[in-house]
Amino acid sequence: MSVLEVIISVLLVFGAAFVLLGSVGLVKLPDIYARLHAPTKATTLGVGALLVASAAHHSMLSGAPSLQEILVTVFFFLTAPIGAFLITKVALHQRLSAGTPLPHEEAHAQANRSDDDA
Amino acid sequence: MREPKSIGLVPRPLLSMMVAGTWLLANNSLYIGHLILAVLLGIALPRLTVHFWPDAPRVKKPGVAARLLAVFAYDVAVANFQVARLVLGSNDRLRPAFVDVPLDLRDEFGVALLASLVTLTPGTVSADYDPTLSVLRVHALDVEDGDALIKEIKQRYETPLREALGC
Amino acid sequence: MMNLAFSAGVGIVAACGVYLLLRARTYTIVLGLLLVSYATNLFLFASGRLSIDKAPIYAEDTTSYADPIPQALVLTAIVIGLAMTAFVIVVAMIANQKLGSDHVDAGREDDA
Amino acid sequence: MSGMLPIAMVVLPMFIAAVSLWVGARAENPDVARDRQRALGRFSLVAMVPLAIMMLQATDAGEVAVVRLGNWPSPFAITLVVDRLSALMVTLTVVLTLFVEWGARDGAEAEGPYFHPLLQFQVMGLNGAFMTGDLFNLFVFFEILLIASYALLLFGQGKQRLRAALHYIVLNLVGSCLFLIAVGVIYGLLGTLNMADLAAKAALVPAADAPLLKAGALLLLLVFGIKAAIVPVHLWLPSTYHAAAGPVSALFAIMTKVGMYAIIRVFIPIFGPGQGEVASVAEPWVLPVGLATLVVGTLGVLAANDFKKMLTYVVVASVGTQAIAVGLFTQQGLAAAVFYIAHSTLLTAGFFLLADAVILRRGEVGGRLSAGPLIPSARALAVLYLVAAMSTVGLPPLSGFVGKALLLAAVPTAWQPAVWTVTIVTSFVMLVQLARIGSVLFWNISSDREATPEVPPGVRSLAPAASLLTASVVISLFGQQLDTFSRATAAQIYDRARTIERVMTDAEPPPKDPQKKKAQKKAKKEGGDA
Amino acid sequence: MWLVAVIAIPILLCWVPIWGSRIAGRNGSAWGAGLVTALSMLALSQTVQPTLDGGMATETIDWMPTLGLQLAFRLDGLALLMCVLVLGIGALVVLYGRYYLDHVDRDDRFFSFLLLFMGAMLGVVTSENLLGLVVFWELTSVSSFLLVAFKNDKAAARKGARRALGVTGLGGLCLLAGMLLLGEVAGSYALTDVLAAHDQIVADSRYPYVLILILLGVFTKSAQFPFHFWLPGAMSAPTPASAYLHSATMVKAGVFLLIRLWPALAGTDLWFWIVTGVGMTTMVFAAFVALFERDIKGLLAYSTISHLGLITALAGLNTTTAVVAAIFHVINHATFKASLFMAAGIVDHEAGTRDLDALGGLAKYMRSTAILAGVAASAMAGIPLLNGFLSKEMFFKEAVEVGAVTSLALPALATIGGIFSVAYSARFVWGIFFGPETGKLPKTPHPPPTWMQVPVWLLVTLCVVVGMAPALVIQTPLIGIARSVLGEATPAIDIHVWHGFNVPLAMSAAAVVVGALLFRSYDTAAKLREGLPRAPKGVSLYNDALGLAFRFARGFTERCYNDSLTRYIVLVLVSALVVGSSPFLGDGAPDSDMGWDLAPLQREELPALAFIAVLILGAVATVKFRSRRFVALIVVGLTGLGTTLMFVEFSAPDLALTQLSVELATTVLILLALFFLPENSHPEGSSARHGRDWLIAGGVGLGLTALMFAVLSRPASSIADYYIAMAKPGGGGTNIVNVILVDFRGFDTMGEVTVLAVAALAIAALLENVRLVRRRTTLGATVRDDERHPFLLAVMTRPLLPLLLLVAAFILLRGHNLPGGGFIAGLVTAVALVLQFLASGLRWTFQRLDIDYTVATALGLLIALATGAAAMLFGQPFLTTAYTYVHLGPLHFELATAMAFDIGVFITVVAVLLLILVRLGEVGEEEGEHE
Amino acid sequence: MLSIAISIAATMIAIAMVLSLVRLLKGPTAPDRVLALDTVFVNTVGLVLVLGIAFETDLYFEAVLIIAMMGFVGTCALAKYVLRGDLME
Ligand code: NA
Ligand code: NA
Repeated sequence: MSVLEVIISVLLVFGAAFVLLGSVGLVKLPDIYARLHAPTKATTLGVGALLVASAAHHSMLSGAPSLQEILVTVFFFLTAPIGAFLITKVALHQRLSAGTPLPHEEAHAQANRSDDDA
Repeated sequence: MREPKSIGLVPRPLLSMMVAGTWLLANNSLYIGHLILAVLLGIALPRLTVHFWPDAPRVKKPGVAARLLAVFAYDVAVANFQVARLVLGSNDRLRPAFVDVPLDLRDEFGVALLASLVTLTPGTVSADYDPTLSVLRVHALDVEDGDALIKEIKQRYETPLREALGC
Repeated sequence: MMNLAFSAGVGIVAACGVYLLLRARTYTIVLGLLLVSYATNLFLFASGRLSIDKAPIYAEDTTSYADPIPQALVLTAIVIGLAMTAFVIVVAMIANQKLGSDHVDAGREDDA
Repeated sequence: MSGMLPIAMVVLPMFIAAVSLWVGARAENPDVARDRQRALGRFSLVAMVPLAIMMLQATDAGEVAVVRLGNWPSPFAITLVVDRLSALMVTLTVVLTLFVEWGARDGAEAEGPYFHPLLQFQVMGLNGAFMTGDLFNLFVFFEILLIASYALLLFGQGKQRLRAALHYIVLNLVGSCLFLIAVGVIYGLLGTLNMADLAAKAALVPAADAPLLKAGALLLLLVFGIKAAIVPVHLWLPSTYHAAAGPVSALFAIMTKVGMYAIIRVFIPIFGPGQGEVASVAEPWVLPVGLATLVVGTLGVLAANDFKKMLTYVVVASVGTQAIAVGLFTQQGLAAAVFYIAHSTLLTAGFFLLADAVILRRGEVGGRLSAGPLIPSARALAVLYLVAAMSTVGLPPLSGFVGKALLLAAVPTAWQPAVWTVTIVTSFVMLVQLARIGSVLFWNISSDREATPEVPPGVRSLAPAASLLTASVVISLFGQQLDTFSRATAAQIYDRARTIERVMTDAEPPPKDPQKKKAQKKAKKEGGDA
Repeated sequence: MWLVAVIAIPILLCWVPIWGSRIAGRNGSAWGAGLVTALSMLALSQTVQPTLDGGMATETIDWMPTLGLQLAFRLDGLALLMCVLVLGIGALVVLYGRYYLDHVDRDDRFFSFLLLFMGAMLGVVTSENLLGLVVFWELTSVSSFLLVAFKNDKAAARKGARRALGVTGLGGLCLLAGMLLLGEVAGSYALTDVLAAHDQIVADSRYPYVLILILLGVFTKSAQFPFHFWLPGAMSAPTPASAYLHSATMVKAGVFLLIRLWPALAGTDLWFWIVTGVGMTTMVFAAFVALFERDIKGLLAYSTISHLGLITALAGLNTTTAVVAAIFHVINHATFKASLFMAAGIVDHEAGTRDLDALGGLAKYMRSTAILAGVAASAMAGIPLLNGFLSKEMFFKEAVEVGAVTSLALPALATIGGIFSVAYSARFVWGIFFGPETGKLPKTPHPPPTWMQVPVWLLVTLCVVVGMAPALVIQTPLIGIARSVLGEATPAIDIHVWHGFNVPLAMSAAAVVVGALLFRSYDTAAKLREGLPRAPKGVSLYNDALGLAFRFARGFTERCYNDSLTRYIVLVLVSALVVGSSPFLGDGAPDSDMGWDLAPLQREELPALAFIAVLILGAVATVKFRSRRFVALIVVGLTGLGTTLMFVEFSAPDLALTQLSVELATTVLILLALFFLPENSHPEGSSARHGRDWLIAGGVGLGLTALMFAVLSRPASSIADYYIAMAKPGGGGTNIVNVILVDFRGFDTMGEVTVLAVAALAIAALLENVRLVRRRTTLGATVRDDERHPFLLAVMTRPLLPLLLLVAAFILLRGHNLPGGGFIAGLVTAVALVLQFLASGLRWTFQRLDIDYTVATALGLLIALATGAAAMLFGQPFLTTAYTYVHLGPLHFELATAMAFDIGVFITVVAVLLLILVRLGEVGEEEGEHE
Repeated sequence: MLSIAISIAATMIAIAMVLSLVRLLKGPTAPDRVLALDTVFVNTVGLVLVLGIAFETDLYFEAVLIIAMMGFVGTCALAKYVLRGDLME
């Protein structure tokens, strides 16, 4: 059992834990705006850790540094905010309640029903 | 709306380097064939996509940028433990709020980067941006003092970002 | 047991797809077709049997591979399915507008 | 026959289609685009006719062309196998399409955007389906010809057409899924896709696998039954054919034949008589449903109160007749089926074009069977109608009679009571109804109805319909030639062993330039070493 | 080829009258017809000698020898007789018709049809081949249909013609079947062989079927009970046609065939009972009906039926002398009935009506016609010194002489027929020419044109000559004719006007006397008849039967084809269940040693379970959320993801990539369309339907599960090993799936990109003129968000583009060796570009991506094609690939033509997807945005 | 040790996936579901990565790439639909 293997194991468990955390938040938090935080941050980080673990593992197997997973990590960090941004926008557009007053917007949509989708 | 002006061989040197580097990363190889392909793609892809991104910012101060990156990395780690705390704690302890951050940054791409940073860092998510008023709306999970939050965002991210991009 | 579970999965997806196909609305029919084609593709795929960790990528030291033929067939089938789905969606959309209803059976437009 | 010929029948239309897309997109306006596309399309069709006939001649001399695509050995390559049946079907396809394209010129409605490229793709799909020797490749060509037919069907849109198209498409998609499932079962048990190889392996299947393989085969039969419009999965046909524009319905005359062709291809050599545990899988089904199809189609003919609608049921009935002939599962029956397929393809197409011409001229009455106006070119139309109707009913001396006589003569004693009774009664009903319809269309003139004022000029526009209907006379005149060919075709299909040997083991034709061949081999060998 | 010419001339020259009328009007038409008839006669005269010498001429044209269908002709005595009748009376009818048809302006076609009919009829009577005979037989039906319907502006004419065609056509079909069977039984379709095979035929178990089928043809054609009803209906034909078809020729085809096949089929009890039974019934019944007809043509029609019955009865008697009598009566009936029809036509022509109630006293206006009709009618009644008497006498004789069982019935019936015959003949002559003038005539009668009477004269003269000097005129030819039918068995016959006092004479006398009395007391008889219960009329039975069939067909068809897609699908699925399960029922029932694979789960199989759960969850959720369309779309994506995961788990990386990319493309497509569809589905139908649907769905699911599990439980063996072994050395790639796609089975791939391209074209064509109004609302909000292009999305996707294209390039270039390839790369590229459309809109992206997608599609297809075709330049089959390893210093890489093929695929996929998505994206327009 | 870590990680991600699916099915709002679907995709990436480590293969890399990409674009499309209805105006 090499040091690398230990590192990989730790990264795996750490990453998976954060992935789990993200989903727990997704289920547990009270409203869409709050829920959004969990997967956007925790899951992204968790998967990031898993990617590093994977890269390390492949490096270990091939004996040379394997870095292709970094590409995916970059991609996640670039795209997670876009997704979060859009989803918040959607929630605001639908005037979903937030546990805090929604920002006032003059010409905005009137929610045409309760917090439930079509 | 093809721009009449010549776009040159390497219109986006940074992008070209990133593309070439990414290619090598993705292929996990420094074999000469891949090097050649990396160069070819590094030239071709930016040229092909230059019109989609005509006013790309250039990093003026790489040092500032690097420092910002380090701060960001640290914040991401912190952010997650904070989220862990909030998620695993009681929902009643949350103090969510929408906060409007007035920006000095005008460059579209700069704002976009800022918004992304804000999202990935502790307790905040970018929710909307009004380009006419130059205001970034942020949703925060646990806000004690809205103004402090605004200040922190501006200081911690906006200022260095403006510096790095020179705008 | 895994074979049985897989088979059941295919069967259940197909059953759901069939049920949706019989709901007589263009939209549910599109959904039903999607589900049925998932089931079909999985079926065709599994005709080469199920094998784990035996991707058909040739390597010197590998001796055992998954059957690549059904994979190639399914790939073709998926792409053809995409073409067909696209077409059926467009026809459904126009039909909905021209017929004033998305009910697919003649004389039942009023149900819409 | 050179391997070029079969390939050309697929590649040429595809090439022309692609080029005409290009040319069309580069044209300055739609009219120019259409003119160029039409010219290209016509060139392709005209060029394919002699090629098809060359294929027909070569196969008639007993040759079976086997093209192993990619130069891989059988059963690993996809093969094109061109025997008499394939050559005949391809010839029918190109001849039919040529006339349909000719006939489509007057119906501006049919000539929608991309009409000509789509027609080429349609031909490509049909030709490929008729030549391929690979079960999955058959699926692919089915899809090509189907998607092209969807597009052609929808030209001009309109409510009825949209709904019919939607039904047709969804039903065929369900059919395609069944096809794939059947392929899955068959591949799962036999482990191959080449039809000759399947035939060889199916004969050896162990008893434990037999029911499973039979289930797969029968699902395939159902799929082909849908395409062929055999009862009870025929319901889609009348509304679809009725909704299509005239020339398109004419083109569809070949569509049901694809299903019938596939039944012949799969259920005689692969799951046919003498195939061990899976012998004669389809035998209990095809003949009975064929009889039912004939009856149901004829009932439709009797019920129709619209000219074109009636024709759609004629198609169903004709499918029934073919299914009966195929369903006898004897060489003689198959020969009759082949004859009938050739006859009914051209006849049906001609009849549809004729119907289009009549309906176009009858003003607001259209195809409805009520008193109509005195239409221009009535005499010519009536003569054509008489020919078409006589041949449809099976009255001598036209091809329909010969076809029916061949079928009746092919029926073995055990089936004679059922088949003969049904054939006679249905022919009688058709006779009654076609006489009624003809007399309404051409004789029941109401002075207060007006013919369509601006009808495409005169008798000349009837030439495509007339040519197709003349084929009925020609087929009858040269009936012996076609019958000899059909019998040889049937014998060839039933001679499973020879086909298997030809496809699986026959050496490739010697290369024209041995030098190049060697170079190629060397390259491959080197690849192996590297 | 003179014999062939006899038949071919009228058929092939049938256009001459039309041509003649163009040149010389009405005369030209008739002259044309006459000329053609004369030509045919000339041809006949050239070939008649052997027949006259007691032999026959035969000629054959090969048509379909393998089927046994030949155009073979023989001119024996019987055939010659019929030819003479057909041509002779034909010529007379042409002459008559020239004058009769003056008020019909389309007589050019009339004579053409007549010639066509003449040829067909000549074919029937001279056929040596059974099937050839059927051909001509049916042609007489068709050409007579055209003649009967000649006055097609009248509904009655159309109906009558259709009925005639229907009945005789049905008979023709039966005859075809009968002939086929007869040929099968006799071992040959050549008449000569068949006639020689009597014993073999009669002994065959299929003899009854042969007989019944052929007799159906005979009886329908010769209007025998119960198929007689079409003939009166056919009286709407122009009278020349009736004179020709319904007296001398077409209706004789049936009895001709009886006589023709007599040597082969007769001589059995079955023959006797059916043929004589039907003949006698017809004779009596039709004579009875004729008596009460008001329409003179109707009267003649029923009289014809009756006389045909007489001939039929004779043919059924199984004695050779009866056959001779039958032949004789064929001749006699032809002469007197043709002349009577012509006379009736003259009356109709001159008086304007055919109604016996209106007619009367016409002798005053047309003396010669009256005389002629009187003589002919007397012949019909069987008055001595006329030909009708002679053959009727022979009939009576045969009736008396036939077996013991029927010794009373037959003579009695024959006499009764004779009585009616005398009565209606009298009524015909009296009612038209001598009875009181009614004053109800539509126009004042004039004597007919002289030439119109000439044919009648000729025919009546024949009646008289034969009647007065039979031994001199007819005996020898009749024996000759009979010999051609009966051969050695021909009886010695002796035809004389006077045979001395005997039973037949008594019967004749009784018939005349009682018939005359019956005529005298016609009014009483008519009243009596009114009182009789009416038997259902044939016509109405036929009409009712057809009506019933119509109604049934309508009902069935309406119920069957209700344009319900749901029904189509149900039928397909139920059929699939039925055929799919059939092999497992009965013998095929699965037994214990099916080898079901129930091995316990392995550790590495556990993820599969989770993925299967995702799959199932997605499917079930799709059903649950089906009416909430947006949600349904999201959860159906879950199934797609589940499918992808199955591919990941079960070693199909290429499939996983493809499935997921396609999944996304589909989602985008559906979203594009969903905006123009209702957001929610409305409530669905009854719970009964749900039950049915679940039953079917469950059946399909269960069936598929069983099928899948069974397949998975069987040992596998496939040809895959070859591909695995050859992918690298033969195809130059390590990704075996990709090598299969671009090399081993590249033809499939070419087809598949074609499908994509056609779908795109089809969609483009479909959407060309379609503009759909955008909704104002979105899901869950009353307005659409005012930001068209959400800020972060729009800005950040721009730098993403090169990254995503890089991914595409990565997948494309490595695809030959690692998971990936042209398809997936194409999908990824398209998705990358679609992201730009999503983020920044169509217009913005178009300005930066100025590509004609149609051209690009064509380009992609052409590249793929060209790579495939390139091999052919080197004499290799289409799609043969080649590859080589290039070594340039430190640089060594592989060049494979398959890569070029894959690039063609790549380009097509990108172009097609963009074409579809963009066209769909362009469909929407704001309200009131019409250009 | 690695194999234990793999089992633990796989189990945790599987649980995460179940939770995400719960949110997906529960909703209650459209953005909730879109977010949940997005998360499911990311969870999937995690699972596939763990699988790749377990099977000691790098053949799953492309799958990871594509799942990530398609998950993102899918989220964008769904969100755009709710916001504007027309995806590509
Ligand atoms: Na699909
Ligand atoms: Na190939």
